[in-house]
Amino acid sequence: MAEFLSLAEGIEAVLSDGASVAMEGFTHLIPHAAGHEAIRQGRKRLTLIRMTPDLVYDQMIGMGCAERLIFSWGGNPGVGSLHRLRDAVENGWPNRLELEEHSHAAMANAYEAGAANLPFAVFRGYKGVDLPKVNPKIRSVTCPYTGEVLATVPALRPDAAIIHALKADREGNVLLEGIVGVQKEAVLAATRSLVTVEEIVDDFGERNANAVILPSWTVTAIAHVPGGAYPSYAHGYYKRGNDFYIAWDKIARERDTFAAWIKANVLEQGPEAFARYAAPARQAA
Amino acid sequence: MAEFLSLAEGIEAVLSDGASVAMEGFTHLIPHAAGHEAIRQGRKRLTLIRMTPDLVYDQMIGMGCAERLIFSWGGNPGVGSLHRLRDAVENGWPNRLELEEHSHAAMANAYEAGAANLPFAVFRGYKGVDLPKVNPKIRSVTCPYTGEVLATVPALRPDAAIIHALKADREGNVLLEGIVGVQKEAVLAATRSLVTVEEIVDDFGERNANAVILPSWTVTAIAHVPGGAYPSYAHGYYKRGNDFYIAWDKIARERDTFAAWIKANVLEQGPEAFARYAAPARQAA
Amino acid sequence: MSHTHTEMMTVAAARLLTNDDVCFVGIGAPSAACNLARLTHAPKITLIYESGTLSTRPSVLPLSIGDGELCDTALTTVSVPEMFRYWLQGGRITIGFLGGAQIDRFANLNTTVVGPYDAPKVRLPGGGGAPEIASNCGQIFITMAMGTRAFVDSLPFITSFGHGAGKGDREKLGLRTRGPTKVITDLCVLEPDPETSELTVVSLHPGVTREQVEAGCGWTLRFAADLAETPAPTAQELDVLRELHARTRKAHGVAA
Amino acid sequence: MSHTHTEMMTVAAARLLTNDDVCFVGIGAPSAACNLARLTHAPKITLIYESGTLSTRPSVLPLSIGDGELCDTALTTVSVPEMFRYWLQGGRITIGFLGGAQIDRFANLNTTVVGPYDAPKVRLPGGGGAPEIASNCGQIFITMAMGTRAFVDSLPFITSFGHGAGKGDREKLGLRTRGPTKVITDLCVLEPDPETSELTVVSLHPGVTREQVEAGCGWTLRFAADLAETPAPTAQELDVLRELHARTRKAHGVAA
Repeated sequence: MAEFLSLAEGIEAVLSDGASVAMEGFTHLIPHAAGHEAIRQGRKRLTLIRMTPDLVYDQMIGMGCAERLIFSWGGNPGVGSLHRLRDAVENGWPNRLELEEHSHAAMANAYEAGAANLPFAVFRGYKGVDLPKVNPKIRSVTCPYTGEVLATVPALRPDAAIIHALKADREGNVLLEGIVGVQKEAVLAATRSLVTVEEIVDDFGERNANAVILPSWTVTAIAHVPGGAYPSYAHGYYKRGNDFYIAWDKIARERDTFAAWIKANVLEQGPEAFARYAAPARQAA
Repeated sequence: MAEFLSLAEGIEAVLSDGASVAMEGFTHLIPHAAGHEAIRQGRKRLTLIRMTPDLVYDQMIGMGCAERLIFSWGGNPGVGSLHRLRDAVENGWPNRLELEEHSHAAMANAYEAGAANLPFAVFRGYKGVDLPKVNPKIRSVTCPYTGEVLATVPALRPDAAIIHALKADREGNVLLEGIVGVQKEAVLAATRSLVTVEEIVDDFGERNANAVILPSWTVTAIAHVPGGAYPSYAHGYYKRGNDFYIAWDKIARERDTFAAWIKANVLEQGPEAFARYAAPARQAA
Repeated sequence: MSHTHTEMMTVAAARLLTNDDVCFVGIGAPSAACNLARLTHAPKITLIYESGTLSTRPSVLPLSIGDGELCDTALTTVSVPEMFRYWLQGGRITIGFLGGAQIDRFANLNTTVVGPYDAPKVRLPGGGGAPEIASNCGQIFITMAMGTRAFVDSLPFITSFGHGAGKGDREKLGLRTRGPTKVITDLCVLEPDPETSELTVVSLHPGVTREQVEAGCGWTLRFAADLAETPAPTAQELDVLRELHARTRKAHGVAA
Repeated sequence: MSHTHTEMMTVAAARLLTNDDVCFVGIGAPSAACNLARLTHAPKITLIYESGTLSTRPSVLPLSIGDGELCDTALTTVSVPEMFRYWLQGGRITIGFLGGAQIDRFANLNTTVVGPYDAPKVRLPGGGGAPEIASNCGQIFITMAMGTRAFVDSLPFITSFGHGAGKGDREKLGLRTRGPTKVITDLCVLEPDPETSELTVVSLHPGVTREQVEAGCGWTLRFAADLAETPAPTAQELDVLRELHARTRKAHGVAA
């Protein structure tokens, strides 16, 4: 059964130095507050896993939390580069960052295989491209019926999955809705999981019979962090902070502006700083 | 885009003699009316595919529609045997029926692989059991990372999928809800598909963002057949005819009682005969 | 309060379940046992039916694996491919229930065929979920009524794997799950012997003799040295079970 | 009505789309083109974004692949594994849009790295969905602004496969899809030559000269014998496109 913890306790409970962690979110529901807490707690030598590492991983990489990144697209969506990621890869600052690079299809299949407790996934991919030349984890199997050679990827089985969701009920069940990405698979594939939520409700009430729900017994810990996805968004709660994505390009471009921003907005803050993003749209809703 | 047809036209459009067909439904939403129409149209030499062949396949087998059955559990749920299926397998009446037998896990994975346009599926199964000795389609692959040997099953790619669903909208999109089984996968895996529905609505209105919907362009034909799942049920429309499942045991036990029942209830009826099952619960709902 | 053999079987199975269990429930005795546990000592037990219903809490017993009641009272309902991939194969089930037409002394089960596969004497329904339930759940509880046609010396077909030909066979196949740990019958409870994995009677239901049990088994049955008597159903257990059946009859017009 | 190069590119791409198409849409020019087509001549076109939104009908352009607007106006939204398995790999997409940092004469694309992979000069975002979009969609439309840093003689890294080293290379890999059939730029439209698969300019946008196009390309560019002029955007096309951008600006506070 999921335990209700503070965000600080939750990060302590699921994320240790040297662990592999999937902090997933596909534009929607990216767990920014949890990433900030990991920075505050000074996590080191993490293997960061995510299909679309964006600002929160840029921040963690820039603060030296990571030694490895497993990913398929690393950019600031609609804006450009992740400068901290590039500084780590191109210049080894603040430390070398090893890359394990896949395609989206491969990553999605790898999470799916992890959730299904399989050691690998099979898919039709990577035809004619260079990525298999630089990633020895990309291999193949032959179909025992047709002889077709198909691509494989090892299942992702992170030590921890950290996601942000809309609601938990008092029993610790977690409701996802809207663009659900690979978050359910990430939690089911991981050994431990932390879910930050916008709201804790007595029960979910009337809902679609096939609602996307993680039962309490599949989740390690839940922390109530309203606004915790900002500048990503929580459907029905608040909108994406598009301005901040644009602003990040400038903040992250130089090491010193980055460090100053982290000091003022992460190190000297707590999870309650996110509440202000949750408030206005909630009133509007 | 899905075409709106009568049931008779729909069966003509998607199901030809000698075809492979998946008429799926997992207790809920079994396409009985469509099966009766196939019997009326005298379809022959079909390969019937279903995880849980029950009464409607018993009827089709007893009427000589099928030469082959791909399945994982063939019984009258909670009641006992399917006597027409047994008569075909044990005595070759009215014709020999070839069996291709799998487990539920294998069938579910095979539909999933078909929907995903893969030639086969990998799963962890059949450990220590006899089915692989009698089904040469059960093979294996070796994980290219761990060396583990895993079971495989060829993808199911039926010529036709026939399912019953709750609602279609005027554009031909199809809404499934409740126990959804493998119906979405069956339609996506098949070359052609027919969906019988309880209701045609202008639009689906307010719904969960992640509702289970087959877009119009994935469906070949839609026929409006209220009550068309009876004695199976349609969630929110009418309940399962448990009495009929029990009564079927006696009807199907002997060839002549079976033939008489089919004559009176299938051959001399049309799809409109199912409407009476839809009516009462609808009023109650 | 007097009770039937079937009630004793259901109660004995129910008592083995705890709040921490996640059960993959079959129709019939397993469903009654799991829901009895939920309505008595294990209110937080998690019940999953292979039709896709997660954490379901039916007020009446389902007649089929996919009754609307299971869906209406579930936390949520997933597709069948997801059920078999993420939930069963995913290793999230602590206890799977199985039954069968036939069982052997190592708790292997047959639900496929009597006689040769290609020329069957009796064609049974087949394995359904059983082969992978048997291998992927943490442990397996088997519920079956005894009788010499069911408890047989040798199976014509192994539909689901128990302990193979004895101790260590599961490990040889790479299975990390425990397999059948309890067989709950209408007359007694059996467990695999810790040394040999052969099914051994560990407790007789009240009023049942060794001879009755032996007469219901097609092989020479072993009894534990410290053979116990299964505690009789309590009045509360029987009340709750009978109320459950009464509600079920009222809802369905038939018993589940 | 005068227009910009980018407007011309968007309009030219939009015109290639029909009511029967199922498009896998990327952010930026493809999104604008697909929605312009939907709001003009192809109201029944099906738009899919890789975030999982099926048959979406946004009233404003999304800033990201996963904007709430896409989900709010979608028929339904599926998980990302399902999107890549059932929908993209499932072969249900008729047209995929791609762009990239670099393209070569056979429409192979690089969005991974400039310089050696292990010691990059510029680390680009990576392939994302591109490798499998390029192989699994019925055909690929590429939208890119011309320039010698983008249209290069040789790619340092092939992120997604176009026509390889020329005609027949797709077939050799077992690919049954058509690959890139159109490259729509700010200056012209290119198509693979039917004999060689080398990209060939088939139409120049109004007012653009051969020399301008040649100056924006890093290889010696071929021109079709029957080189056409791209019809200028109509007033209606420009109106609808500009209204779409205006609504987008109003909704987001920025242009998409």
